[in-house]
Amino acid sequence: MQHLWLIPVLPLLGFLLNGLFGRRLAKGAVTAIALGSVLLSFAWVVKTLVGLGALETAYIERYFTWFQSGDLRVGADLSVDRLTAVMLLVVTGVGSLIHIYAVGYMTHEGGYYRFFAYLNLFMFFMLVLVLGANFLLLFVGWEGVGLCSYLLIGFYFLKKSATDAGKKAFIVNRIGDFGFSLAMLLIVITFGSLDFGAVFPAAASKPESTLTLIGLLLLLGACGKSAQAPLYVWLPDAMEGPTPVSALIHAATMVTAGVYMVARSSAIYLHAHAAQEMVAYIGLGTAVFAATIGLAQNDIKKVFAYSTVSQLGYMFLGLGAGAFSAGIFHLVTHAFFKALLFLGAGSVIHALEGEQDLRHMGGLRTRIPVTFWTLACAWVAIAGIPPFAGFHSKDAILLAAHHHAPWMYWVGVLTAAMTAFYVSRAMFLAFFGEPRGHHHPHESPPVMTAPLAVLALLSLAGGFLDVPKFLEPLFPLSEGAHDFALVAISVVAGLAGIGLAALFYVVKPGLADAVANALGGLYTLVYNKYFVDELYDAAVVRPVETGSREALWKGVDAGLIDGAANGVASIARATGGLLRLIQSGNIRSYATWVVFGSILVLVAIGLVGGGAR
Amino acid sequence: MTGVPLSWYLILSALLFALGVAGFLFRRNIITVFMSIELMLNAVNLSFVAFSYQLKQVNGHIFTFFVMVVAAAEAAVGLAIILTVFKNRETLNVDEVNSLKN
Amino acid sequence: MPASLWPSWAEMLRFLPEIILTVAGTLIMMLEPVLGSRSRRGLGQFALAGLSAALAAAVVADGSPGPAFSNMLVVDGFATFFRVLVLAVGILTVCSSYPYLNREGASSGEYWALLLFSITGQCVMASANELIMVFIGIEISSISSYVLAGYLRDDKRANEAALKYFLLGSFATAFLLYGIALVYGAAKSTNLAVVRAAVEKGEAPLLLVGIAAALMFVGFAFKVSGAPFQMWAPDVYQGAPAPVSAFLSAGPKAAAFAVFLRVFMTAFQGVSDRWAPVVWISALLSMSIGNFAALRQSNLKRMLAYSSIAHAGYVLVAMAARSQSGSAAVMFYLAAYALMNMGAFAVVAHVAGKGERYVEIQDLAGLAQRQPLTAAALAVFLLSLIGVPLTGGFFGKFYIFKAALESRLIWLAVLGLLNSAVAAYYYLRILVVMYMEEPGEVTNGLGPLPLGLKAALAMPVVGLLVLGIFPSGLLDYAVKSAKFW
Amino acid sequence: MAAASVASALLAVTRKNPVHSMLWVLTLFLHVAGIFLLLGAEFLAAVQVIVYAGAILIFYIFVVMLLDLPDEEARPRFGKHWPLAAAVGLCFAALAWLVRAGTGVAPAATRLAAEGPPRGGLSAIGMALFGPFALPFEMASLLLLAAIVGAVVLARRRAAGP
Repeated sequence: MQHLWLIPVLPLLGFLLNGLFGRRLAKGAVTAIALGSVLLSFAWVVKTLVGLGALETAYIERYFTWFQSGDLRVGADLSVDRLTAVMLLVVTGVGSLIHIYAVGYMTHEGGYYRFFAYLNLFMFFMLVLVLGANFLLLFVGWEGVGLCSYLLIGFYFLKKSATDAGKKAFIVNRIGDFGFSLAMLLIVITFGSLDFGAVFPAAASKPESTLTLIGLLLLLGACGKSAQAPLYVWLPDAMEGPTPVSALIHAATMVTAGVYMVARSSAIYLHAHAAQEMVAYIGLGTAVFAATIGLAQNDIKKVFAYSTVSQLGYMFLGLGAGAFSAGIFHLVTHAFFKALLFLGAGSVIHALEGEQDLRHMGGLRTRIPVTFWTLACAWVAIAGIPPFAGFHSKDAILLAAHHHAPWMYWVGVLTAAMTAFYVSRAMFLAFFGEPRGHHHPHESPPVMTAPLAVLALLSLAGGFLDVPKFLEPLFPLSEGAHDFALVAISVVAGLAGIGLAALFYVVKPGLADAVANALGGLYTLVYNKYFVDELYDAAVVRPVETGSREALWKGVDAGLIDGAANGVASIARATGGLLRLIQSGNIRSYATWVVFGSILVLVAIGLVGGGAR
Repeated sequence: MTGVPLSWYLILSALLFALGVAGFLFRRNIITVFMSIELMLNAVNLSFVAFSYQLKQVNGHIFTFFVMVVAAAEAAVGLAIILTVFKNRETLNVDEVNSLKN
Repeated sequence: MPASLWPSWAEMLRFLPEIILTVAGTLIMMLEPVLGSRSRRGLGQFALAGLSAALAAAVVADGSPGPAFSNMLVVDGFATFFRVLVLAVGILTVCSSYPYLNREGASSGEYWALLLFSITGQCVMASANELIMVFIGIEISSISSYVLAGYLRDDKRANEAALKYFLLGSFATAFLLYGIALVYGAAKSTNLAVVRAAVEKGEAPLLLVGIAAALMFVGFAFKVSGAPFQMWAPDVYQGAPAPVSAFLSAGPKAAAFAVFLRVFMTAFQGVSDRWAPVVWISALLSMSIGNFAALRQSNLKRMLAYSSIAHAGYVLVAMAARSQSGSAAVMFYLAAYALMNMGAFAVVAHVAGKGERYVEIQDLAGLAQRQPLTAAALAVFLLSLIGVPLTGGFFGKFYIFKAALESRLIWLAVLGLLNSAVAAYYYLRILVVMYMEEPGEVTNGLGPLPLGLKAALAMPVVGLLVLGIFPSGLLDYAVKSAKFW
Repeated sequence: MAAASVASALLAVTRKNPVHSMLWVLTLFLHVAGIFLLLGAEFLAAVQVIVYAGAILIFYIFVVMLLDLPDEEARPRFGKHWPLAAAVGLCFAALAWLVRAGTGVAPAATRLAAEGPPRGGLSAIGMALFGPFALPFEMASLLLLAAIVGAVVLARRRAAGP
């Protein structure tokens, strides 16, 4: 026994202690509990992995039968294989660093204990998600992290935008969860089990149409959680939450759950070609789409948010192209450099006392040197400069894409150039040139910079962890040879992106505006994120809300006026009007409905059903 | 009367039931509305007795007996409820008892 | 006709819960005038004791299953399940009513007696094996409920609720009764087993059976507030006192589902091809009407009422599956649903204050800061209503949709899941108000949680978490007993 | 007698004055009692007359008199939905024919057997009530008890409360 259960339960204990008694505890005690539980959990992961050795096959611990109905047995089983091992190290490792950072970042915020309680709860669910040996446990973690994400986004509860962002995240994720739960039910029906160990080996013998349906539904779930098109809209708004939350949940761990789930279900996707192809298309589409939006954002966290969406798209591209290990590899390196980018951004924001607009920064290179140099490490890593972390993993994905379909490679390279451009743009605007704005920046305390330094090291050297090799027992390496030309092209693209950004924002600062003016409409379109939010608002949210409000709350007169003004709303009003007609409060009209309904039932059962026998 | 087919009784019963339903829908006085329900129950009783006669069983009679008991119980409770409504609202018009809606 | 008119001891044992409840209810009535005003307060505890004893008796009676009283009743796993469920609902109702009645200054022995009688009726419904018992059980339960809904007789809302409940309830019962009469005519008996045999052998005229099934469907669908017979529920739940609303949404509903299921899965099993599509449509309508109407409610009780219509829709989905796992899902879901709804209404009863002045969702603002434990309990109930894992509600939905898919009701399952995605939105609003807004006048002036309400919150929370983490026990029992001969 | 029942029912639901309606319902109940007699249900006929006509209707009339409202009569007696309600009523009348059709196909149901001994006698009902139907009988008493308690709770004055 390796007592795997300790790994998630330790943060849960932290949550319970801080959640129940945090209000009465001293700040130091809260910190000790929160940090201690996560660090212990990390230590336990390391100990377990050392104890388990090579892990050629999955190691499973069964605790009790969760429930049994008919032939379907679902146990509270945890399992570790190489994929889980990678995820565990990332989640607990990066998680620990971010926890440490948060101690410094949150010192002056209210609700300190509450924040750490939620953060620990998040760790618990994330670890359950990763460790679970069946789809149901995965789903428990899946829903749980969503809930915590929602709680943490809305943490600044006095900010209305934060509450709205939390709601948005929750609702979009419900759509994804709808797909996941349906897929799970289909798996039960098709395979008669939810255990990974039983489902995946049996996948080959099932009809491809069913597998494709399952794959597509799982993908819908993954799109919700991992912010892929068209369900990505919640992630940029989710940056309303505190920066450590953005780093931990919306960059390093939770949003990669979808990637993990698709990789975990690789057996299904390998037998469902249409679904896998769809994964690649969605990934590539999201990567390009989000990167273009990232080009024109002015909020430093928004830039990184769209960058996250775009990088997640890369991972899906890798998965869809059949290079599951490359996708996971990018997940790992991305966790390092994106967490670093966010934490660095947090440090910048902290230094500027809340300023997030890039246009009001500038010249910070000498004011906060530690933050600058660590961020620079993330910069070169995400831009794909060899030999840093991002280069290796992005390269693996691009090569697999080329092997899959060459045009995908070229789109991917274009995205890489854009990625390099927007990150460089953010860096140049923030750290180079003349200081804009009248702040007195101050460097962050060591408790914040130390995690930055560790992550910087990982961003630089993380590429040499040969994750694909490690995952080979699970995902056979694709045979694509290491084509030097292809590698060189992508590196050149990255360098070109940096160079262009340097030209625009350092050498000739006026040029950027000139180009933006020249592109006019296109720039506005990109700047406004293609008006996707507005579109959703106009097409879905507004009609439903106005419709039901008009119909249910206002009299006929007000409803008529608004209805005439808005054609869509009038349709919604008609349906709502039906409800008002039914629910008039008048007993006799209720009785009329009862009679009306019973006539229908009579006809349906008494007469129409007559032909059935 | 012995030659009267069962179906005639059933039609009579259905007609009375329909009249009860119509009364419930038509009338505005709560007490009359309530009385329409009694009418419906009586129609059902007629069916029971007719079936019982045809089947030469006593079960239908027993059922009718219980329906009558229930009718009496409903009358007691119903009229008590109507009294409290009247005390609070000074009206016996069903259409005016509609403050809870939407 | 039996040789002896006196029933055997085994039969008495099978009927023991009902006997205990009746005796307890009658004793309360007799004791009240005798006792002083001080010891009258103990009547609530007495009712609690009666319910607990009946619960124990129901469990004991499960040990000797079989029919009783000339096949009028049958005690099987199914009956025991629902008996225990309605008795548990009764216990929770007593716990939440006790402080409520004290606050309103309306405590009296009659309330407890009526509550016990109503539960007796529901126990009879759960074990009825004969349409005459179904009818009498429903009537005992309903007549007591009508009065309970209007118990606060000086409250205009409660009057209106009672009147609507009574008039429409009796109206629907008349349909049910007409259906029974036609069943009697068609199958020459009202015993469920005999009717089933007659229908399956084709001895009963099909048209008559169809019409009878339709009329009985109307009656039962009304009692479970399934569309299109749901209109009474929002008005009644809003107007009735909060603990009574809780009771109505759990006890009579669960018992009505029990007979609904038993009658349609036995007597009308032979014509299930005919009624299944109607249940299908009714399920979809209930879910949609309930959820979409609940979206824009600002009154907490009314919102919960619409949500209860939606939940009736989910249960109907499982019923439409017409399978053993479907029936088991109905049972499991009703148990989870009773717990979460009772709990949510108990919080409403607490926050509403004297005279139920504060029943808007907005009145919960900042509850998490003033009474974190109450808020946490409500959060558990709401998460369970949404169907988040690790709560009973999740497994309830899981089994329902699993059963639906097994019976190839794919579209119904898809639409149901979409509905439950919509539903998350309005439950979420309460969570937001509770956790993310500053305390308002109402939450600041909130008194401490009385002991009874503490119990009425703690028990469902524990129950839901147990059902969410160890659902096996209950589910095994449900699957085992969801057979009708 | 059937025609008289229908006519009185029709009158009962159309009369303006509630008291007049009551009297027509009384007529109806008496006619139904007559039909019961024809169908051999002597006991039920008696109960019908005593309980329905005697007790329940007197109760109704008592309440109507108690709450007598002079202005009630002046109002239109039908709601605005009455065409719909009429249509609905007609549909149910159609149901009547359905029931007839349903029984028409039943082989044994076309005609009532004339020679069968009337089973609705007092002794038969008594034996059944205290034999197989003892339990419903007991439960019915509980039902009545609940109704009495309920009526008392609702109708009693506030001052009687604790």
